[in-house]
Amino acid sequence: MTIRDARGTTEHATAQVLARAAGRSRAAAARERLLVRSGIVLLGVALLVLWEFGAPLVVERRYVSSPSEVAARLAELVLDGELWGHIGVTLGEAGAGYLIGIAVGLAAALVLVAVPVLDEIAGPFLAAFYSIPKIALAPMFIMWFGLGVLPKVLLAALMVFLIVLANTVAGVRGISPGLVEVSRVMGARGARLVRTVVLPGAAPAVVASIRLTFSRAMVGAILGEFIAAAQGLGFLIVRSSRQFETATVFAGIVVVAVLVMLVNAVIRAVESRALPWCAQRPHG
Amino acid sequence: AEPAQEAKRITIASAPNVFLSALYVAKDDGLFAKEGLTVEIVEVESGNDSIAALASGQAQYADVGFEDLAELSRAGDDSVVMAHDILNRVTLTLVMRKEVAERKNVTAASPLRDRLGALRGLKIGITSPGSPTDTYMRYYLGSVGLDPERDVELVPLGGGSALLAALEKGQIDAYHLSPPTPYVAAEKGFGVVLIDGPKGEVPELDRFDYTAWATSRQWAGENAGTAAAFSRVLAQATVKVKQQPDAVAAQIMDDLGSSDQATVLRTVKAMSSALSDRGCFDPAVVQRTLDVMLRLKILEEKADAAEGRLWTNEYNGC
Amino acid sequence: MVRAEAARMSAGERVLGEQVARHARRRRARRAVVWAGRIGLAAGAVAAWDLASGTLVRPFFVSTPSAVAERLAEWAVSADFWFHARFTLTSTALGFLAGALLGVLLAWPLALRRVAYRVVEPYFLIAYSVPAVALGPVFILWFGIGLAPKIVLAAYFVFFVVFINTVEGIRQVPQGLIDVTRVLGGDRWVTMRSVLLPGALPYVLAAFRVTLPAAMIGAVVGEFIASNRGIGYLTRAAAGRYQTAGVIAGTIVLAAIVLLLSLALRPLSRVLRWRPEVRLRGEEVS
Amino acid sequence: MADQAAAVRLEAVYKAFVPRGRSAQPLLALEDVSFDARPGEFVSLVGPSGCGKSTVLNLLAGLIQPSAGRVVHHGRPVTGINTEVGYITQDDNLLPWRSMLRNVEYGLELRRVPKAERRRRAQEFVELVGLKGFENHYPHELSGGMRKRAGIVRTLAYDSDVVLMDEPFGPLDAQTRVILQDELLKLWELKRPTVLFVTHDLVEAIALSDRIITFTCRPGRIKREYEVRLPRPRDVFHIHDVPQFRQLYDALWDDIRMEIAAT
Amino acid sequence: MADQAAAVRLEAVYKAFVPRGRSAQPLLALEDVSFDARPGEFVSLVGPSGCGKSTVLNLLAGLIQPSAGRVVHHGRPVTGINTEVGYITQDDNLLPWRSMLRNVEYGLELRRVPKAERRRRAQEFVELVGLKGFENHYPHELSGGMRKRAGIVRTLAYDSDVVLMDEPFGPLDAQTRVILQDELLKLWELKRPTVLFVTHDLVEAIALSDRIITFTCRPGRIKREYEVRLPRPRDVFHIHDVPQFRQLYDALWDDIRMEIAAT
Ligand SMILES: Nc1ncnc2c1ncn2[C@@H]1O[C@H](COP(=O)(O)OP(=O)(O)OP(=O)(O)O)[C@@H](O)[C@H]1O
Ligand SMILES: Nc1ncnc2c1ncn2[C@@H]1O[C@H](COP(=O)(O)OP(=O)(O)OP(=O)(O)O)[C@@H](O)[C@H]1O
Ligand SMILES: [Mg+2]
Ligand SMILES: [Mg+2]
Repeated sequence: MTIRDARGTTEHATAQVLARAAGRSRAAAARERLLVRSGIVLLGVALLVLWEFGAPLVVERRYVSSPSEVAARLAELVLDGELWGHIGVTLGEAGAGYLIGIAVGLAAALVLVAVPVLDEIAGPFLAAFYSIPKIALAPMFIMWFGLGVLPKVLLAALMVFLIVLANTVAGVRGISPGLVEVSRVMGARGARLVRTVVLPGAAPAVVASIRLTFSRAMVGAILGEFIAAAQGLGFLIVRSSRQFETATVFAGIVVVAVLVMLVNAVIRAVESRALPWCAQRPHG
Repeated sequence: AEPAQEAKRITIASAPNVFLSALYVAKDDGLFAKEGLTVEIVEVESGNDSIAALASGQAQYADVGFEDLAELSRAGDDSVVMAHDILNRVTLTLVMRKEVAERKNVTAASPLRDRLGALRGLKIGITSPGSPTDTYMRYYLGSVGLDPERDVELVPLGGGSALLAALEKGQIDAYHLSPPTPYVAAEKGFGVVLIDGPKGEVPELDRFDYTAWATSRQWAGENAGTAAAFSRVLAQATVKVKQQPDAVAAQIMDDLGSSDQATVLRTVKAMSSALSDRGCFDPAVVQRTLDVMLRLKILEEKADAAEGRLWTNEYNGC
Repeated sequence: MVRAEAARMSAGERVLGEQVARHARRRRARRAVVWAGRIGLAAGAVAAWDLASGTLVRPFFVSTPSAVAERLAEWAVSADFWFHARFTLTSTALGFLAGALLGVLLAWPLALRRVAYRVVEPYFLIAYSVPAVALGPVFILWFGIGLAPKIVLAAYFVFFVVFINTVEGIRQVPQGLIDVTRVLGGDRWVTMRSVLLPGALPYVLAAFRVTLPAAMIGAVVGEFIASNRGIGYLTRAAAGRYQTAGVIAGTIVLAAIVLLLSLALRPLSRVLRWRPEVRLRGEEVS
Repeated sequence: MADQAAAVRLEAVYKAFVPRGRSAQPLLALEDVSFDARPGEFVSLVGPSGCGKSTVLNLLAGLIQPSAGRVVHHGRPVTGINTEVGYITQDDNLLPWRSMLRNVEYGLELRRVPKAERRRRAQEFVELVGLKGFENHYPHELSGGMRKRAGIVRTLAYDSDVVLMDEPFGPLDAQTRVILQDELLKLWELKRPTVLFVTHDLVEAIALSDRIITFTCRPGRIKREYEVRLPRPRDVFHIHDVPQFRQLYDALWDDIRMEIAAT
Repeated sequence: MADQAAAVRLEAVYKAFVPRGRSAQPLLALEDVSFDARPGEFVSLVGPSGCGKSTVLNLLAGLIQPSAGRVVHHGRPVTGINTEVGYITQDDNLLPWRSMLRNVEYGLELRRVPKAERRRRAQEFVELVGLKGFENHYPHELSGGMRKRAGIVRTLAYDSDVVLMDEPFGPLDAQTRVILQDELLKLWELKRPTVLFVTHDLVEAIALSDRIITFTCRPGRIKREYEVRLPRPRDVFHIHDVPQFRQLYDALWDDIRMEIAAT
């Protein structure tokens, strides 16, 4: 019945094949890395050059500023120490609102998940609330909550709250029912069930939304500062923008973007340490 | 209340403006500190926000017009009162794009009616709906028989620099605002000043309480000493503004967020004639202001001009 | 035997009938609770608002439900209001179209070229984290004061979400489907048309749904910055004249428009009949 | 049949489902199902897809309630979640955020077994199924077979006297399956709990069970019961060779084929 | 071995994979694999998970290229996508947005068969496997077995003379499996294409094949080849009863068990 027993191969050929494949793949990876990196640098340089030298050909310099001016302005702001005050104020407002928004969003989500009827009742109201342009609320917030940090914190919190709420509810709903059922049969109930299954199960969705919403919190705080403020990045931006100091406007925007990306990176780092089990997910 | 227990912190809601020079000077020269006051200026987007800030008790002072107060009062809210006069005439300065003015064949020397009549069919910039730039423009237009809704287009653009830039780029044909930006347009050569506000060219709008410091009635009542000190300091600083325009111009550059000292100086000089000396309200002028406002339809119904209603001299030591 | 069979059948049917009735009862009870809750919540909120206004809070701050309702009624019959509404809708629609089109068209070539995508990705992230509102006044200079800046802002709010979701949609098409198509003899073009396009469609549509409100928000932001038309302008004008009722009414109208627009987009999902459950991704995450 | 000593018993159980969608039809999943399992007995349930086998296990676990009839566990009717049974579902349902060892401990933890004790017991079971060395791996870092093993010992670790298993080896390849069957029998011999085992694999059912119950297609009714009188311990690797195997297999297969043909 | 008439042939093929991550080690999936399949032959590939069976099929389909050695189809080396073979993958890979019938037509459509003709042929095959009445259902509305059937006839509908099948019945339950095996054999008898059939199920391999090739564990090498000299047409339902079955099964199982033990 057996025709053939093919055993024994040349170790040499095998080693050669492996080495060649590894070499080819390493070379391809290196080529791609090089391409990507040089591409990023080239594109960046090209954009800056275009802005510096190309834009003035089309629009007046003072309306678009230029990278060199922005850099100079940024350096100035850093050197005279003015920037730190603005950053501190805005980060404080956005941070406080962010934390409040997350806490309230999580708590509300747990209530809605625990009592599904409430979720159904609240659904249309939340949808309507979600679709209100927050910029329309900003002036009223100033009226209701004053000129201090409170309206900015609340605006930031509001921007965060709904998104965290929606994502947490979706995250909890997304927990495989089998996981919950098995845990319940094993004896998990109430707070234990929440602690051992519901919270960790929803964590990836929640953390992702938390990471994404920091930029929203910043926008909330900045919106508030647009309407009334004595300090803060939003104040800096809007003030210079009213004076058409475009370089300062861009300097402020650069700072905001950098802050958002920094906080993002920090949360991502914390996330990969705190939730190692979803490290494998490409988009988690 | 005992003066010692009175609040010493004052929050002011305002947008940067040359006619507030006294405030900047007082702050910069430490005049407030000498009285034991701490003053914080919160920049607001528009006059509406200042009124809201006052009414909600978040700010103690804001620079507003009588029409704002009258409207608020009409809405059933009497919590705000004028406490210190700032300007005795409307300083709004009308500037038009040069080629438009040439096309319309008007100059600063043309009769007032012609200058206003030239606005027909133009795109006119205002800061925001309901602001003085809006309401007084509507008066100008009405006074020469133009319909603000049909004969022109009013475009809210937010603030002075936006108006200036929009004028330069030809996105609007004219706008009016307190100096300096209208002067800048003229200096740069693309604008023609048709009505120089600080000079009081419009008779109806001269001897007219255009802007004053309003405060919360209740707060001022409870902190009469502080309120009086605030007025005192402002009056003192106003003297410096009028007597040493050069020094003041250099001093307030930062507060205005401006870097053009020559224009600021020119503006300070121009404005000083319109500034109230001691912040005192003249009952006759208030009466006239309210009457004119009613006639110009800036007010919708008659307002009570009696002291204690919309205004008070209680803290001005007049 | 036959009788026993008949008896058992009827037992089964009886149980089924009972269960169905029980379920129907429960569903009715639940619907009643939900609607009672919704109506109660809405009525309670309005009542609390009405009570508080004038007692706890000055009407200047929160207006009153009746004043807001009155204002809405006034608007409903005023040609002026509809003119403003049309303006906002126009800039929303044009901005949405521009942003969505650009997002889809740009995503397509980039999703298929990994290196190119990785090169531009960081720049998109940077642009995406710029608070667009911050650019406000500068926008006037760049795009003027007419329809253009509103369209640009609306498109800006739409573009990134559509772009990212389209790329994601193209990428998640299972390699297996592509391989099978190629072995069956499909070339690049066929693969694109028959596999990638329909496969990415749910994601693209999801992005459309989330970004429609975003487009309106962008348009309204534009109107807030500089405009003499649109619902955003109406709201701001009301604020300028201390008419809190108008501000609240304007806000309500904006929210209503968004809800109506989302409803209007719903038929789009009929294209996705082939999906077991039309639950579009990214719906909540934006 | 009304054996008082039965570990679990279904008495004339009916179960109807009314699906959510508007257009969906209500359906009868189980009709007049009665059977019991003696303590220590290994009972397999086989039948075509959708005939209600999982529904039986869910009833016993108390996850759903019968529309009519009674579900009894050790003489007491099951009315809520039945935490006294162990339930091994088709999906392994390991908690993805716990390491393998902590997953195995999970049941003990929920039963408030002290930390040291539960670690000891979990470790013991982990070694028993050859998972030593993978204690700190997360589920996604384990192969399918390893996850199955972990899921099984997680449930066996807390000594329920009734264990429900729903196609536990369903998605595994044929070879791994047989190896796990062998391991399962060895674990079962340790304490001899009552096992209700759902499977589609007739060979598996014969290799493991004392008794096999076949189900008809929807609505699920009991079609027949078979005693499997093969000596224990059994050699699952050579179960084909056992003389009775063929006969039993054909009988079961005829049952099932008839049901499939009927649909 | 260098049989010129072979339908497909692998000649000393090596295939190495280099995973993406920086630290990842390259792995040898296939080592010195040579075999061929005669026209009309039904060849099964069996072996433990991860031994490179799918890799062999991917090489033949031209989806990947060998690291060394040659892959030959009808005497011509395969260098790009090989559109002359039919490939039935483990996942059914039906296009979810096409109705069942339009999925079956897909291959014909890509081969530019005129509309009427392809509709007719698709319809014929659909009826052959008892899917009539479900033509307009979308894949998600079909059961697992129905989807498998659709996937298989999609490929068979366009008459490739070489068909690659990768665990086509993998996730199905045991009963549906046997029924589909039977259907597959009947379809195969119609045109007798060359079939390369990957499976884990030894019974299935024996029931279907003319020849069975077993693979060693990583790196995948050919371990042994078995001729299955059972008469055709075969009765897959009673394959256990055939005398040679037991012996062949045990031999295969020993091969596989050794390989599993080795990992
Ligand atoms: N929660 C539910 N709602 C509605 N129908 C259900 C529900 N659970 C099960 N069913 C239906 O009841 C029938 C029996 O389902 P069950 O899962 O018990 O079958 P099964 O024998 O386990 O099938 P399989 O072998 O495929 O796992 C099926 O038709 C199923 O669709
Ligand atoms: N594209 C790839 N990149 C890296 N490794 C791969 C790739 N494809 C396959 N492999 C590896 O090659 C080996 C053989 O894979 P292959 O899929 O051919 O195995 P198989 O025999 O089909 O296994 P199974 O029975 O589980 O389907 C595995 O170890 C697998 O991880
Ligand atoms: Mg089941
Ligand atoms: Mg495979």
